Amino acid sequence: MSLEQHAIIIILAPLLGALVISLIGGLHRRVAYLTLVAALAVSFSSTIATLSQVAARAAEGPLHYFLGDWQPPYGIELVIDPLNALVLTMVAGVSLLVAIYSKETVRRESPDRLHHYYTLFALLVAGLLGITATGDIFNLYVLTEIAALASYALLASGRGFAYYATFKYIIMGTIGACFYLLGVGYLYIKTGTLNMAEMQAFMTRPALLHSESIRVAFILIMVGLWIKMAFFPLHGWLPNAYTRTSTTTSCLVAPLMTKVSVYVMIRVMFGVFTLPYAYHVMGWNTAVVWLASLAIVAGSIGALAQTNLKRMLTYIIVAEVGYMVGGAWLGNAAGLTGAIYHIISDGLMTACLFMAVGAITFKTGEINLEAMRGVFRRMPVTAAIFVVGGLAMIGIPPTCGFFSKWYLLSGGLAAGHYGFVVALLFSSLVNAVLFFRLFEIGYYPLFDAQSEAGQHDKVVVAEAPLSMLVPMLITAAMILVVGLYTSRIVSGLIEYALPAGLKL
Amino acid sequence: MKKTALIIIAVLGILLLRAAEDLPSWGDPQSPASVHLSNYYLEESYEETSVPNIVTAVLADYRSYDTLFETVVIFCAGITVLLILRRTPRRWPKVISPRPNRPGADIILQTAARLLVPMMQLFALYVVAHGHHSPGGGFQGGVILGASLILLALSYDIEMALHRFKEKFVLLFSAGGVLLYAAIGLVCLYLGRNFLAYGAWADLLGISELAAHSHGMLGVEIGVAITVLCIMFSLYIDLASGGDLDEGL
Amino acid sequence: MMDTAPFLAATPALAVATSLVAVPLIAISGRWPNLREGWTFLAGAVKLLLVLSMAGWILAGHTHTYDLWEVLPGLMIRFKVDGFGMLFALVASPLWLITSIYSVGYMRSLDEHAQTRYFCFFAVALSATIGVAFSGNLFTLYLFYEMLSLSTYPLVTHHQDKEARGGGRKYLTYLLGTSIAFALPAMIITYMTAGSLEFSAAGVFPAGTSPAPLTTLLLLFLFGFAKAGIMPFHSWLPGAMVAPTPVSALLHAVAVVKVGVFSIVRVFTGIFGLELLADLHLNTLICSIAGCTVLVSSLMALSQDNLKRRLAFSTIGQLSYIILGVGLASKLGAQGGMLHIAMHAFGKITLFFCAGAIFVATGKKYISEMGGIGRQMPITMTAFFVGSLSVIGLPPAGGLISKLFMVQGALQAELAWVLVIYLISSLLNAAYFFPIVYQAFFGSSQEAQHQGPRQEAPFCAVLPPVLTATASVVLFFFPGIFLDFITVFLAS
Amino acid sequence: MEDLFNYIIGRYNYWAAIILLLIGLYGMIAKNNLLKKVIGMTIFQAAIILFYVSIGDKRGATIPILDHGHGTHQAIEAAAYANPLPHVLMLTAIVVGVSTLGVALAILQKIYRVHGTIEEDEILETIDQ
Repeated sequence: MSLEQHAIIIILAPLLGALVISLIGGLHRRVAYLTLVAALAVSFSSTIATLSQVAARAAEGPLHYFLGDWQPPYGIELVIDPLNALVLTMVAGVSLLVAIYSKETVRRESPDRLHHYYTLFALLVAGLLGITATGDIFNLYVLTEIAALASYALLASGRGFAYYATFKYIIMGTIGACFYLLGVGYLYIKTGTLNMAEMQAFMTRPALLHSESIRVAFILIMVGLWIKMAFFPLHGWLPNAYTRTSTTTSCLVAPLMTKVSVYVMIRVMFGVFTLPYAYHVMGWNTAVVWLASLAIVAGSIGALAQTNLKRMLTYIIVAEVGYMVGGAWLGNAAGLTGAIYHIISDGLMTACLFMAVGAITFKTGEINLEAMRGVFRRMPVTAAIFVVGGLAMIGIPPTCGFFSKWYLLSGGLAAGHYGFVVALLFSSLVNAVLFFRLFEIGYYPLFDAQSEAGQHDKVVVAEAPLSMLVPMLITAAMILVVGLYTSRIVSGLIEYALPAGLKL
Repeated sequence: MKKTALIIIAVLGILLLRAAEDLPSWGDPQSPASVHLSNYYLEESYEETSVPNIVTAVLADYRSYDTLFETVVIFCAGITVLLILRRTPRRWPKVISPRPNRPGADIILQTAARLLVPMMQLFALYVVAHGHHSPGGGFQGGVILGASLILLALSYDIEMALHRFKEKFVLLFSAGGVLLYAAIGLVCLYLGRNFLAYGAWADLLGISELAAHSHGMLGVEIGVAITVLCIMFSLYIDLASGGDLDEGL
Repeated sequence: MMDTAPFLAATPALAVATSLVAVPLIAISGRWPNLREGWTFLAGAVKLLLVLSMAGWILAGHTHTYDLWEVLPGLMIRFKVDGFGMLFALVASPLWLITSIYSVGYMRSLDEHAQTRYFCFFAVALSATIGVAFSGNLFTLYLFYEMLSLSTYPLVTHHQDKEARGGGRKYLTYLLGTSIAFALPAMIITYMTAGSLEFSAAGVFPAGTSPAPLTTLLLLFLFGFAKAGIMPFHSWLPGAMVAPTPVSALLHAVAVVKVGVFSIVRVFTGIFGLELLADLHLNTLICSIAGCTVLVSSLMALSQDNLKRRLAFSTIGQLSYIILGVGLASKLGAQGGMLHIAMHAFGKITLFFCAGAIFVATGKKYISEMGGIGRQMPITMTAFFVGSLSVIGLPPAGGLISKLFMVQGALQAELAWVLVIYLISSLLNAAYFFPIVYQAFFGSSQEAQHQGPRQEAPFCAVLPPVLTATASVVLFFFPGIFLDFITVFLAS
Repeated sequence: MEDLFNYIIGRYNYWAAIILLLIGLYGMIAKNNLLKKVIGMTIFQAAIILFYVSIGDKRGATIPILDHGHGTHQAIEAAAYANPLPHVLMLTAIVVGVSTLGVALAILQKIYRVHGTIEEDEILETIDQ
């Protein structure tokens, strides 16, 4: 396969995987599982190939892939620049790991209809990768809907109360998507094109720069995306939807969906609209950053109040969305770098934590804080992975969480936005409290009323199965590796991803 | 909740009304939307694809990638509903009986449906096959095909319809339709062109590139029609019976 | 001008890594305690040798820099060995060896649980300490600083009971909280205004930086490195005394607290520069904060009955001595402050060792129970006496030397009121140490039932305090061992 | 006055779309019955589809299907045909709307089975218990 085709293989591999699973996956669950893993592995290797290609020619501009050989703006194109090459790699990598991880959990949680579950799994990944790769603003909508539909089904697989939570998500998600679609409609009326790059080129015309309808389009698209990414105060649907669902789904959806929405926001701000438009014409920076600060504080406080491990993590996601939105709106290079870097690092951290919690739940059958009791003895490897994820969330060097905080804080300080800085520090401290509370519960086996000193030596080590441990270990290792390679990632990729006019 | 909703729609309404001032008036031939891409498609598409129905040309060729995923959306919805509603194995065995005289069975209705279904299906095939020359296409044809089956299920019952078109095949064909679409694109990839560049079929079929575009579109539309047919039917039987696939409504 | 160094370029990194390498070895040999402790000793010895191999080169006035990795664009994980770092490494690495001996005696006598975990994290903590000592820039320092906070948490909470839990919580809340809330933003602000985090004698701030933000930064750093125990962020230190005694000894007399002080001194000397501190009269600010801590903590020490807690409050005071000394921003003061890191380390670790030995031998924790104990444990209590002399600053123990320098430094900096602090606090030191010693030897013990025969702790627990007490005395006569490094450092 | 009249008449496609859209959105947010929310959702989507399709209209233009034999011989007059693109786009949006509706209805059936009601406040009560 020639090198240029990698761009489309990234998306086609999971798509074809989904079709094949739905055709032959019913034969045996192993077939479904292996097909999924194989498809995602192909996709992931293609993202790696594209990433290295993009990195090699970062200064020359993005890679273009014309679908059907039609020149844009008449046809649809994929545009792979350093920004989305990174996000693609993260999405494909995390979903591959979750796919490997899912072997036992899916078997337990959806034993019947397993191949349908995997079909939707693959479709969700295809949708997310497609969203990230596309250079066409309407195509993005279509792919968003694929991802959304697949995620509805996956989230509903939690049964019971999950259905109501999913229903809320459907309503919110549809409002978000429709706002986006309406915004695209306004943009199309005013520009006559659907290609992002061309739209951006038109956007410098003074007639459009101060047009009321373009402004409304921007607002609609932003609000739509904020609903999709659960940005405060539009976050109400997320904790329920992500908590009630099955382990596998939350492992897949939690790290990826919000991050991809954040990516889309950044893409729209600087790839459809222009830097001066997003920052100066709208003049929203301060307000949005304040909102982001509130999101961080609200998410952190919400997390503190939870006794359900997964729900606690979902509130952390709400806070993390605040990090990224705030970073993107700070209006300086450091903040945006932090936001982009945080997409990657938060994807990894969230995946790591959700998988670790999933493994603990898998073994203990509990999801409350008490599930952690004595976990350092019972499941030492899982516990160690959880610690890595937790430390990254707190922002301890050299995990990647530290470096995103570094850039976000630099951005906040450079912009003089001290509210955001304080919110970031506050959430770091809250995360420290949250995670060390958990570490503590896991570390002290002796507080059980019945168990006495000395008895803790008898605890049987009962680790999660290998198919869960390996992906978790890789994720935890990636947290450290990405942290240590920050310099390369920033100077080799993110620097080129920043819009002209913002330079580190 | 009601107050919040009113505030939200008031704010949104004001925003949208203000924005409308700025938009071109209805039917304005000079609005940007109607001159840039639109004119290109109107003027060039016949030259480039040899398909007179420009909507089809844009749908199935210029924006074929979109349409592929549109089909995937349908497919995805079908699987989603299946995953949510269907329960296997059934909790209790169904007593299978022909039940010709079940309450509500209407001889007039059933006879009319029997007569109508083949006509509908024939027309649907025409809509699919003639979609690039006249209004129509895969989605439209597929929906009519699906409707014919739904009519069968409505006038008789779901079991009868399923007897004619087994659920196993429903699933098989729904994936098969998307696969057909993707395969047409993949062959182009295999032949060294970009994904969905139908021109690549020219050598394979021994026809001109223009004709290849037209044929490619036809193939794609057939794939779409198959998927839409299956999923429409599947959505109906699942929703109407709550996933039990018994008599339904 | 520079000759090639007579050791591998990566030696500082290797010295840091040695004990990290030992961690998995210790972990897998958990079932054979002798082999396990063998690794500890081996790693300690190798580390000490690596540190020593660089000592001569440093004494000759050179420094050595080694870049390990570029983490952020333009920001390295950089090791730099200079006189001050060397001084600290030379204090920490031999004391690790001695503490390891002591740990063996202590842990085995008390039959503590989870000894493998204990030795593993001990090794990690030592790596972090040496990492701090050899940090070439503030970023690297922060990295190892956090590593130390985290790796000592399992040590502090070793007993895994309710008390340990409380102490551990406090420990992390203070250390992690302050480092995230104060030190991290301070570091980022510094990087943004100065564009560099490299330590240099002249400081990193460009001339003409306005004093108000500098003062804020200084305060952020001062409180951000809460390991130094500056009030009001000191209360983790007495809380952390729930740890097993060897941990308290090494970590809370040497490693953890000294890392805090070391970090602050590094910021004074490397980020601000002593001249800048003096020019902006920031030294007055530092001295008042540190002076308050010295006095208050000494008063609080008086009222403690738990021996380890009394020692802990004493430590808080002594740490502020060091900050006070360097904060004077005069040459002699800095010399004295830095020297006090070493002097206090040897003195205080002796005291902790003795407290642990008493606990091992008799199970006593409270001073009020210790009447007459000197007759039971004469060796231990003699060492204790020497240690307290050193901390009070009386001959023939090393503490006197550093105190003298600091007093001169105060005069040199023309801050005479600081003298008063030194005077009062020395008296207070004497007031809380001498009664213990007096009671131990001459006290008519009310608990005469313990008037048994001599009842020393096991050899492994007695040897270390004797060694460190001897070292304290030796340092009185040969302060040059450490003073030369400081001279070299301040001369550069 | 005439200007205003022209303005209102000239854009009535927008007014219709906006009103429908607001009705739909109100239903989605304010209605207590989940099925009504779904109905609101479809109205909302229909409004957007209407909006798009109305963009494609051009005064005096016919549907964008070329006469046979016409296109090959003489130049195609772009102004004579309506804009095809919005139709293409809306075909997708319709499909998406149908799919979402199907999924929402399926979920709704499940909700009814789990909670025994589709009134939101009653569902919340059962969850709280």
